[in-house]
Amino acid sequence: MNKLTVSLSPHVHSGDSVSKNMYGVLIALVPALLCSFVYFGIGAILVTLVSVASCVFFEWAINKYMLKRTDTSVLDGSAILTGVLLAFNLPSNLPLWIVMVGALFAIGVVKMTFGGLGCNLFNPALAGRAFLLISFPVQMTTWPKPLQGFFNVDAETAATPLALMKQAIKDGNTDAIEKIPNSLLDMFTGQTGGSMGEVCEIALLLGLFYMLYKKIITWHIPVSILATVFIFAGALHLAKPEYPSPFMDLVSGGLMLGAIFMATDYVTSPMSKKGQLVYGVAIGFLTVVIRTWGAYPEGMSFAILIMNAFVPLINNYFKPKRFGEVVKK
Amino acid sequence: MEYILIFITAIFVNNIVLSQFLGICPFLGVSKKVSTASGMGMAVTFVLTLATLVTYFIQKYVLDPNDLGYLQTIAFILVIAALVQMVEIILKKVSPSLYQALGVFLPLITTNCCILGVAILVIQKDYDLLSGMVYAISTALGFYLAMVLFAGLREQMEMNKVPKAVEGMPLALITAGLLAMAFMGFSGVDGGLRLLFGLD
Amino acid sequence: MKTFRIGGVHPAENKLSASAPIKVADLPKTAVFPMGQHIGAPATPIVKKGDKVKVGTKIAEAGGFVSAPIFSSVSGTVLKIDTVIDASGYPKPAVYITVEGDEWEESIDRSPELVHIDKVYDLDSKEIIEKIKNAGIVGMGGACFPTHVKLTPPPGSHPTCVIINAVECEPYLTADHRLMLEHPDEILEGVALLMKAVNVNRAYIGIENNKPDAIKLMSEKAQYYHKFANIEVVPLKVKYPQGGEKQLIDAVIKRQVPAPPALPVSVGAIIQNVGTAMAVYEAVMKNKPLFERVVTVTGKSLAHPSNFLVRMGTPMSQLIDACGGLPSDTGKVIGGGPMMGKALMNTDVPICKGSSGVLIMNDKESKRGKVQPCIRCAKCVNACPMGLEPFLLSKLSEAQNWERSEAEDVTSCIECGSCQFTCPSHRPLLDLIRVGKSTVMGIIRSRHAK
Amino acid sequence: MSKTIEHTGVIESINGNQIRVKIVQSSACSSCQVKSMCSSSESKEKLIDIESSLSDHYNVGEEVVVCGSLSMSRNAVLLAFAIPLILIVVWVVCGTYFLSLNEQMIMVGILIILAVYYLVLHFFNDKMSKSFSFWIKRPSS
Amino acid sequence: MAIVLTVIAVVAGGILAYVNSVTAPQIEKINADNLANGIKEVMGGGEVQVADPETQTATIGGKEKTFEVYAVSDASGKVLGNAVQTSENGFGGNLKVLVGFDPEGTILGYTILEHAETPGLGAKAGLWFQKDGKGNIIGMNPGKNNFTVSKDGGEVDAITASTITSRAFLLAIKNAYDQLYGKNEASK
Amino acid sequence: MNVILIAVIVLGAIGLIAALVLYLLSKKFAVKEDPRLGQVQEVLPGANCGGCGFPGCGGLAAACVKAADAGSLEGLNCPVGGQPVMEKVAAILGMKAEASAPKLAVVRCNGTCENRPRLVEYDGVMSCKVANSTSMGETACPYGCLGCGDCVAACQFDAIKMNPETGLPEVDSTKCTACGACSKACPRHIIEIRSMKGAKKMGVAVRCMNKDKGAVAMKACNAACIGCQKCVKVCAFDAIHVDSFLAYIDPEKCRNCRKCEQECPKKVITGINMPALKPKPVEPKPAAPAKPAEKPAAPAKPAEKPELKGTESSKAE
Amino acid sequence: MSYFKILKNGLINENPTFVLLLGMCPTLGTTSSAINGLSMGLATTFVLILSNFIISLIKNLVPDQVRIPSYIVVIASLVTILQMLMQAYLPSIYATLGLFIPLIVVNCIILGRAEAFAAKNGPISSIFDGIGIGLGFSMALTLLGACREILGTGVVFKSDDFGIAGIPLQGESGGMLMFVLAPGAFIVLGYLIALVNKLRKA
Ligand SMILES: Cc1cc2nc3c(=O)[nH]c(=O)nc-3n(C[C@H](O)[C@H](O)[C@H](O)COP(=O)(O)O)c2cc1C
Ligand SMILES: Cc1cc2nc3c(=O)[nH]c(=O)nc-3n(C[C@H](O)[C@H](O)[C@H](O)COP(=O)(O)O)c2cc1C
Ligand SMILES: Cc1cc2nc3c(=O)[nH]c(=O)nc-3n(C[C@H](O)[C@H](O)[C@H](O)COP(=O)(O)O)c2cc1C
Ligand SMILES: Cc1cc2nc3c(=O)[nH]c(=O)nc-3n(C[C@H](O)[C@H](O)[C@H](O)CO)c2cc1C
Ligand code: SF4
Ligand code: SF4
Ligand code: SF4
Ligand code: SF4
Ligand code: FES
Repeated sequence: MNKLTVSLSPHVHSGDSVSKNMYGVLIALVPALLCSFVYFGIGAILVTLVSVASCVFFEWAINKYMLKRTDTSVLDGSAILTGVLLAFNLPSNLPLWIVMVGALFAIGVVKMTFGGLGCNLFNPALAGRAFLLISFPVQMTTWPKPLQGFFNVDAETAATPLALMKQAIKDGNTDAIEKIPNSLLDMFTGQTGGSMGEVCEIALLLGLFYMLYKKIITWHIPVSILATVFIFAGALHLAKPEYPSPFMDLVSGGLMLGAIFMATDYVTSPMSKKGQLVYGVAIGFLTVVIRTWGAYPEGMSFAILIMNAFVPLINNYFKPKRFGEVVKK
Repeated sequence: MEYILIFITAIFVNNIVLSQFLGICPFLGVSKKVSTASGMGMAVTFVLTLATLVTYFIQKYVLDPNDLGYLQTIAFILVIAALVQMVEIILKKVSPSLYQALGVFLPLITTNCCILGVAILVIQKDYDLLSGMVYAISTALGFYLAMVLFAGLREQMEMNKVPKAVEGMPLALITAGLLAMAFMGFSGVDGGLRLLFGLD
Repeated sequence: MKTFRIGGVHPAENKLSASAPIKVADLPKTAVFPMGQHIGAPATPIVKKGDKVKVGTKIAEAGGFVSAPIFSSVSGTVLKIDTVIDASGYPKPAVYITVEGDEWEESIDRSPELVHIDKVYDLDSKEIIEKIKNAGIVGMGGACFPTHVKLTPPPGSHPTCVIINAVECEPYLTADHRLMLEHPDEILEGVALLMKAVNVNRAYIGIENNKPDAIKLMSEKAQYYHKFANIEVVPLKVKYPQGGEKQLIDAVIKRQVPAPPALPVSVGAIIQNVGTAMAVYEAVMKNKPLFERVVTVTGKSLAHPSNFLVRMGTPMSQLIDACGGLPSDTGKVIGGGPMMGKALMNTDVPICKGSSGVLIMNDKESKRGKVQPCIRCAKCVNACPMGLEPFLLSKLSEAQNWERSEAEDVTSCIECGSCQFTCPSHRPLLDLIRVGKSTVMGIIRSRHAK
Repeated sequence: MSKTIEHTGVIESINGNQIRVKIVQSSACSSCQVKSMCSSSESKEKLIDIESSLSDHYNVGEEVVVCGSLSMSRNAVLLAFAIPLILIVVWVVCGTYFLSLNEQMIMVGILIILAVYYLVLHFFNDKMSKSFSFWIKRPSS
Repeated sequence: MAIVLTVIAVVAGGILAYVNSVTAPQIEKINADNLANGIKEVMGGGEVQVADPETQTATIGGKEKTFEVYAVSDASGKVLGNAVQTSENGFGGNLKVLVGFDPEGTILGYTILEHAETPGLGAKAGLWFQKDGKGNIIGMNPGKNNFTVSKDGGEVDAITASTITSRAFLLAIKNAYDQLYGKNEASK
Repeated sequence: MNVILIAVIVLGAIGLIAALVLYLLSKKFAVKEDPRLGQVQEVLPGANCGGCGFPGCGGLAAACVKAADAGSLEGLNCPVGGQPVMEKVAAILGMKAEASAPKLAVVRCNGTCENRPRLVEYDGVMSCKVANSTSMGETACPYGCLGCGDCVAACQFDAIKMNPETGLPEVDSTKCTACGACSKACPRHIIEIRSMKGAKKMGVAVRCMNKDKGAVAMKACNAACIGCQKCVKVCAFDAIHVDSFLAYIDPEKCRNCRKCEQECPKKVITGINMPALKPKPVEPKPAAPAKPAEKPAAPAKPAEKPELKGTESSKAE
Repeated sequence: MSYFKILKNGLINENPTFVLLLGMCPTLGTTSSAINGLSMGLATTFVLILSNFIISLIKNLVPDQVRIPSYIVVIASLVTILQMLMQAYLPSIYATLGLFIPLIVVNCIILGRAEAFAAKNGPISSIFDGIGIGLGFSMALTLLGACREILGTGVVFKSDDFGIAGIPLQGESGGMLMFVLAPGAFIVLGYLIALVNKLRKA
C-alpha cells in the first residue's frame, strides 16, 4: 500500500484553476480577435502575434534571469492574455517595435516588478497602452479605417467617432456629430476606425455572455460601468444636445472592451460585490468625464487605471456583507 | 465656477505630488498605513491653508508695500516654521486632552516644500484671497488624496511577496510613477471644463 | 426553494451509498474507547484493567459540565488503559476492551416496538435532559457538543423552535439519509422529546432536495405529530455548507445568528442532528445509552460502499474490510466527509460518537493541486458562507498580523472549506485561516483572562 | 476592540489611578535610517494621562503600549484641524461674497474666529478628556 | 538667544538688501534686453528702434484680452511695422507670444515668450511655425490667409498631436492681427 | 540705504517673533535625549531582532543607560553582538560588562529520516504550525521535528538551515546569535537556547523531546530517549535528570565531560561543536553513533580544525 | 577624516539621492533633462557649501535653543542671494528651475548637513563636506536627468538655453515622451535606486 496522505480539510477541490480561467477569457476573446483580423487584415495579425510573443517572452525571461524563480508557469495564460488585450488596445498599423516596448512596460514594469501574477496593482495591458499613448501620441492616435483589404498595410486612416464627438463638444455644435460617417449599427458591428479589439461590440458582447455563462466573471463590474455611462452620458445629452447620444457613447471607443475584459481583471478589481459596483460606477463616471472634457481621446483606459489605484481603499471600506449583519432588529 | 475649476485642477489635473513634485518626502514617508496617512493629510490641509493665508498677508501688506519682494523666501519660511509650532502650543494650552490624543495618533507636522511651495505659488499665480485659499485647500486635498491612495496601494503590496531587488523605496517610487501615469488621464480636463463653464 | 443567503458551493455529491440499507456491523475483537470523544473536558475512566463490562456499562465519567460519559458498546474484559491515535492524529488516552460475547445491561429496552411520546407525557423537561446527560449523548452531526449542554440554554435566552439538521450536505455521506428512511418514527419521537426538553412547540426538519424520498417519508410521518407537536419538513436547495448550524437556521427561519460569541439560541433556534434525535429517543424511551451509530463507509474505489450500524470502538479497518477491503490505490483515508473530515494517519482509528463516515480516496484524488499565487479572483469571497474574505485572512495569517485578523472577523470562520474548495489557485486558505483563528482565539481568551 | 492605534511609551509616574505615560512623538521621518540628516525629523516628548484601575499592575519606568481607537483619532483630527478649517473657509467665502469686506478685515476675522474656536474648545476640555481616554497594555511578546 | 536670532536676521536682511540693490538693475536690464532681442527677432533681425509700448485691451468672446503693441522702425527710422505681445490659453496654461507684422499685416516673425505646454508635444511650437518648420506661418497674413489649422479647414499644419496648442497659438496671432487692424471690439 | 533699513527692520522683526515662538517651543517640548543613548545605539548592531527581550535595539540602549544609572548592567545582553558589543556599551557607560556565557540554539531532535521512518505523507502548507495541527506529522513521534522549517524562516541571521538528508534543521553556530526567534517559532518547542562553553560554543545536550515510555518512544524513533537513566548514573556532576522518560542536561552543571554521551544506548546525547567521540571499542557499528555528533559541527569545522588541540582556552578573537 | 574621505563619503557612501533618499522633490522635479538636473545640483551645491561654511563659523555663537531657526535664516538668505544672482545672470535657467530654487531652503540635505556636519566640524572640513555632498547630489541629478532625457527624447545633454545641441542617440523617432513627464521621473528614479542598491550590495 502507498503511504497515506494527511492534510487538513477540505479534501476535494472544485477543479477550477488559474489557467482554466485565463484560457476561458481567451476563448471569450476569439470572436473579437477574428473580427479584428477581418477588419484590419495582416497588420492586426502581426501586432497580435508580436504582442503575445513579447509578453510571454518577457515574463519568461524576467522570471528566469532576474527573479530567478523556477516555479512559476509562464503558460498559465495570464501573459498571453495580457498580450492579446494589449494588442486589442493598439491601432493595427503601429510599428512593431513600439508594440514590443509596450509589452516590456506592461510585463516588466507593471507586472513583474511587483512580483508577477496576482501582485500587480495596475492592469498590465492597460498600463502598457497608457504608456504608449503618452509616449507615442502620434503613432497611437492614427487609426486605419477598417476593411481596406487584407494585405493593405498602408491603409487610409480616419478619426474615430469619439474624436469627432469631442470636436463637436469643443465647437459647441451639433453638426459635427452628424458628420460622423458611421451609423450606430456600423459602430455596433465595428465598421469604424479604432484600436484593433475595440471596434466590434457584438463580438465583445458575445465574449461577455460566454464569461458570464462560464462563471469566469460576475455581472457586477461590466453592468455597472455600462449603466453609469449610459445614464451619465444621457443626462449630458439631454442637457446639451451637442453632447452625443448615450447610445453613441455605449458603442464607441474602448468602452465595451474595457468594461467586459479589462475592468474585470481579477487582480486589479475589488473583491466584494459592493466594492465592484462602486468601482464600476466610478469607472463609468470617469470615462465620460475624460471622454468629453479631457485631452485624451479615450477615457476608458485611464478611468480603469485610476480606479485600480482606488481598489485597496475600496477593499478596505466595502467589505462583503458579513453573516449575521443582515438582521439587526 | 472659477473656484470649482481651481479645485478640480489642483486635485486631479495638476496634483501637487503626482505632477508638481512637491511634498514627496511625507508622501513617501508617511504612507505606510492608510489611517496615519489620512490623519496626516487632514492636518496638513489645515496647516497649509492657514500658512497660505498668513503668508498671503505678509506678502500683500508687509513685503509688497515696502518693495521687499526679495525677502519672500526667508520671510515665508520663518513665518511657516513659527506657525506650525504655534498651532501646537495653542492646542496644548487650549485642550491638553486633545493635544495628547493627537500626539498618540499623528506624526509631527513638519514644514516641507509642499507648504512653502504652495505659499509661493499663490503669490506667483497672482491669486486673490479667496482663490488663493481655494487653491491652498484644493492642493492640500490633492495631497491628501495622493497620500491615501498611495498608502492603500502600499498596504496591499505589503501582503505580497515583491522581488528583493526593488523592495522598499524603489518599488514605492515605481508605484508612485504608475499612479502619476494613471492621473495623467485627467490631463486636459481642466481645459474642457473651462470651456464648459464658459471661462474662456 | 429555501436556502441560506450568503455564499456556498456545490461540490459533486457522490452519494454512492445512498441506496445501501443500513447493515449491522460485526462486533470487533477489541474495542477501543478514546476518552476525548466530544468537545469539552475528556471523560475519566472508571474501569481498570481486568474489569468485566457489558454492553451499555458506563466505563468513563464525564470530566465536567461540558463533557459526557462514555459507555461500553461491547461485553468483555478491560484489556488496558493506554493511548490510541484518534482522528486528531495524536495519541490520546483510551480504554481497550477485549470482546467476549454480546451481553447487554438489563436496563436497556431491546424490544423493537416504538414507544410513543404519549406514554411518557408527564416526563418534564428536566428529566429528559437528565436522561440525555446520563446517556452520554453528544451531537452526532460532527461537532460532538454535549447535547444536554445545548438543551440548557444560558439564562435570558428563549428557544422558540427546534431545527433538525437532516441536511447531510457533505458529499459522499449518507448515514443520516439512510437513518431517516429506516427509522423515521424513532427520529420524530426524538424530535418531540427535544421539543419538550426545551419547551417549544415548533420544529423544522431541514432536508436537502437531493433526498426526495426522505423528504416525502418524513413529511408524511410528521403528520401524525400534529396533534401535540408542530413538526414541519423543510426541503432545501442543495448547497454546501447548508448543514452548518448558522446556515441551516438562515435557510429555515431566515434569521442570521450574529458573530461569535452569540449562540444559535440567540435567534431562538436549537439545532440537532437527526442521529442525535434518534439517540435521544433511544436514551429516553429505551434507556439505551449512546454506544452505537450509523456510519457511511464509502469511496470511489471501494468495492461496496455501505452504511453500517456500528458499535463504537470498532476500528475503521474492520468496516473497510466489510466493504471489500482497502483498495490498492488508496491515497487518503478520511474520517468524516471530504469537506470537513480529518485525514487519518492509519485505519485503526476507532469509530467514535462523532464519526459519521469513512471515506477512502484514491491516490490521484488525494493530492492537492499545485499552489499558485492568489489572483484575487474573489471566488473565495463569493463562496464564503460567512461573508468573510478568505484570501485576506490567509494572507494575514501568513504575515502573522493577528490584530488585523481579529478585526477582519477571522473568528467567524466555520472552517467549512468552501473557500479552499473553489480557489482556482489551489491556495491552502483554510490551513492558514485555522492558524489565524486559533491564534486569535487564544489572544482573546488571554485577554479575557486578565 | 477591533481597530486601534498604538504608540509605545514609558510610564513616567503613577498617581492613584492616574498613570502618566511619556511618549515620544516623532515626525514622520523619525523612523528613517538617516534621520540625523534630515531637518524634518524632530521628536518631542508628550505626556499622556491614562486612567486605569489596574495601575498597581504597572511600574514606573515600564515600557507600555498606549492604545486608542481609530474613531478617536478621527475625532481628534476633526476637532483640532478639520472644523477650524471649515470655519475659516466659510468665513472667507461669506466675508467676500456677502459682506464684501476687504482683505484686512477678513484676516482679522480669521484670527478672531480661530481664537473663539479654540476658546470654546478650551471650555469643552473636560468633556473631551473623557472621550479621549486611552488604555494601556504591555507590549506583546 | 532671541537677540542672537534677531541679529542674524538683521545681518541677513542687510546683506540681502545689498545684494538686491546690486542685482536689481541687472535683472531689469536682462528683462529689457530680452524684450528688445525678441522684438528684433520677430521683426526680421536687423537693428530696430522701439517706441514705448501701448497697452490695449479688447473683449474677445466675452473675455478681456491685453495686448502690448510696440511700433518698430529700423535704425534709420523707417517704419517696419508692429510687434504685438499677447497670450492665449494653450494646453498646459498660458501661452505668451510676441509676433511681428509688417505694415500690411504680413507676419515677419514670432517668438514664444512663455508657455506651459508639454515637452515633446506642444512645446514644439517655438520652432514648428518658423520659416523652416513644418507649419510655416512666416509671410502669411492672418487677414488674407485662412489662419486656422488644416483640421479646421485652414492653411496651417498643426503640430502633430498638439492641435490644442496649435489652435491657441494661431488664435493668439489672429487676435493680435485683429487688434492691430481694429477688428476687435475695444473693451470699456 | 533706506531700502536696506526697511529690509533690516522687517526681517529683524520677523526674526524676533519667530525666535520667540521657536524658543518657547524648544524649551517646552524638546526631547532631552541622553547623549549616551545615541552612542550606545550606535554600537549596537541594529538588527532589531528583539533577542535581547526589548523591542528593538533602541529598547536595549535605553535599558542599558537606565541600568547604568542604577549601577549595574547585569542581565542585559545583546545576543547578536555578544560580549564584544556589551563591552563597548559598558565602556561608553563607564561600567564593566558582565561576563555572560555564550548561547546557542540547539535542535533537540535527532529523528532523521533514517531514525524515524516517514509513515504518511503530509500534503499542505509547508508550515510546522499547520502541520502540527494536522496530525503528528509524517512520523510516529508526536514530539519530534516536523521538518517544515518554520525555524528556518524565523531566523534573521541565516543561521539555521534544513538538511535535506536528515530532514532536520541544523544551526550554524558561527552565525547563530541566540536571539531565540527560531525557538519561539517552533510549535513543538524543540529548539532550546542553551548556554554553551568557550568561544566555540561547546556543550552536551539530549537531542530528543519524546516524553513517552521507552517502549512507545522506541517504536516511534530509533533515536528516541527511552528514559533508561544510564546517563544519570554516569554523570559525576548531577547535571542530568530524567522527567517523563526524557533526560535533560542542565547546561549550568554540565562540564562537557561527555561520559553520558558514551553511555547512552540510543545515542541521543551528543556533543555540540565538539570533535566526534572516539567510538567505544565494544560498539559493533562504530560509524553510526559518530554521525550525529559530527553533523552539527560540520559548518564550523574548517576554521576549527587547526586549533583543535587548543580547545577551550584558545581565544583567537 | 581626510578631506578626500569626506568627499568620497558624500559622493558615494552617503550619496544623498541614491543612498539617503533625501531631497526627493527637486530630484524629481528638475530632472527632465541632464542639464536641468545639473543646474539644480550645482545651485544646491552652492548653497550647501556656503551654508556649511557659515554655520561652522557661527556655530559657537548661536545658543542651542535658536540653533535651527538661525540656521534656517542663514540658509534662506543664501538661497535668496542665489535666486537674485541667477535671475540676474542666468535668467533662462532660473525660469526652468522656477519654484525649486526657493525650495532649496527646505531641502533636507542642507539643514541636515548643517546639523550633522557643519555644527560639529571646522570650516574647511565643512566646505569639503559641502562639496562632496553637493557633487553627489549633482551627479545623481545629472544621471537621472540624462536617463530621462535619453529615454524621453533620444538626445542627451541638450539645452536650448545654452544653445547646446546635445548628443543624439536615436533616429528621427524621438523618445518615449512619458519619461520626460511626471510618471517617468518616479519610475526612472525607482529603477536607478534599485540598481544602485544592487551595485552597492555586490
Ligand atoms: C460546515 C459545516 C457543515 C456541517 N454539516 C452538517 C451536516 O451536514 N449535518 C449535520 O448534522 N451537521 C452538520 N454540521 C454540524 C452542525 O453545524 C451542528 O453542529 C449540528 O447540526 C448540531 O447538531 P448535533 O449537536 O446534534 O450534532 C456542520 C457544521 C459545519 C460547520
Ligand atoms: C519627510 C520624510 C522623509 C523620509 N525619508 C526617508 C528616507 O529617506 N528613507 C527612509 O528609509 N525613510 C524615510 N522616511 C520615513 C519612512 O519612509 C518610514 O517611516 C520608515 O522607513 C519606516 O521604517 P520601518 O518600517 O522600518 O519602521 C521619511 C519620512 C518623512 C516624513
Ligand atoms: C500628457 C499630455 C500632454 C499633452 N500636451 C499637449 C500639448 O502640449 N499641446 C497640445 O496641443 N495638446 C496636448 N495634448 C493633447 C493631446 O495630444 C490631444 O489629443 C491633441 O491635442 C488633440 O489631438 P490632435 O492634435 O491629434 O488632433 C496632450 C495630451 C496629454 C495627455
Ligand atoms: C476576467 C479577466 C480579465 C483580465 N483582464 C486583463 C487585462 O485587462 N489586462 C491584463 O493585462 N490582464 C488581464 N487578465 C489577465 C491577468 O489577470 C493579468 O495578467 C494579471 O493582472 C497579471 O497579474 C485578465 C484575466 C481575467 C481572468
Ligand atoms: S472556511 Fe471559513 S473563510 Fe473559508 S469559506 Fe468557510 S467560513 Fe469562509
Ligand atoms: S479564490 Fe484563491 S485565487 Fe481567488 S481570491 Fe481567493 S485565494 Fe485568491
Ligand atoms: S538560529 Fe535561532 S537563535 Fe540562532 S540566530 Fe537564528 S533564530 Fe536566532
Ligand atoms: S525544529 Fe520545530 S520549527 Fe524547526 S522544522 Fe522542526 S518542528 Fe519545525
Ligand atoms: S524635498 Fe522633502 S517634501 Fe519636498
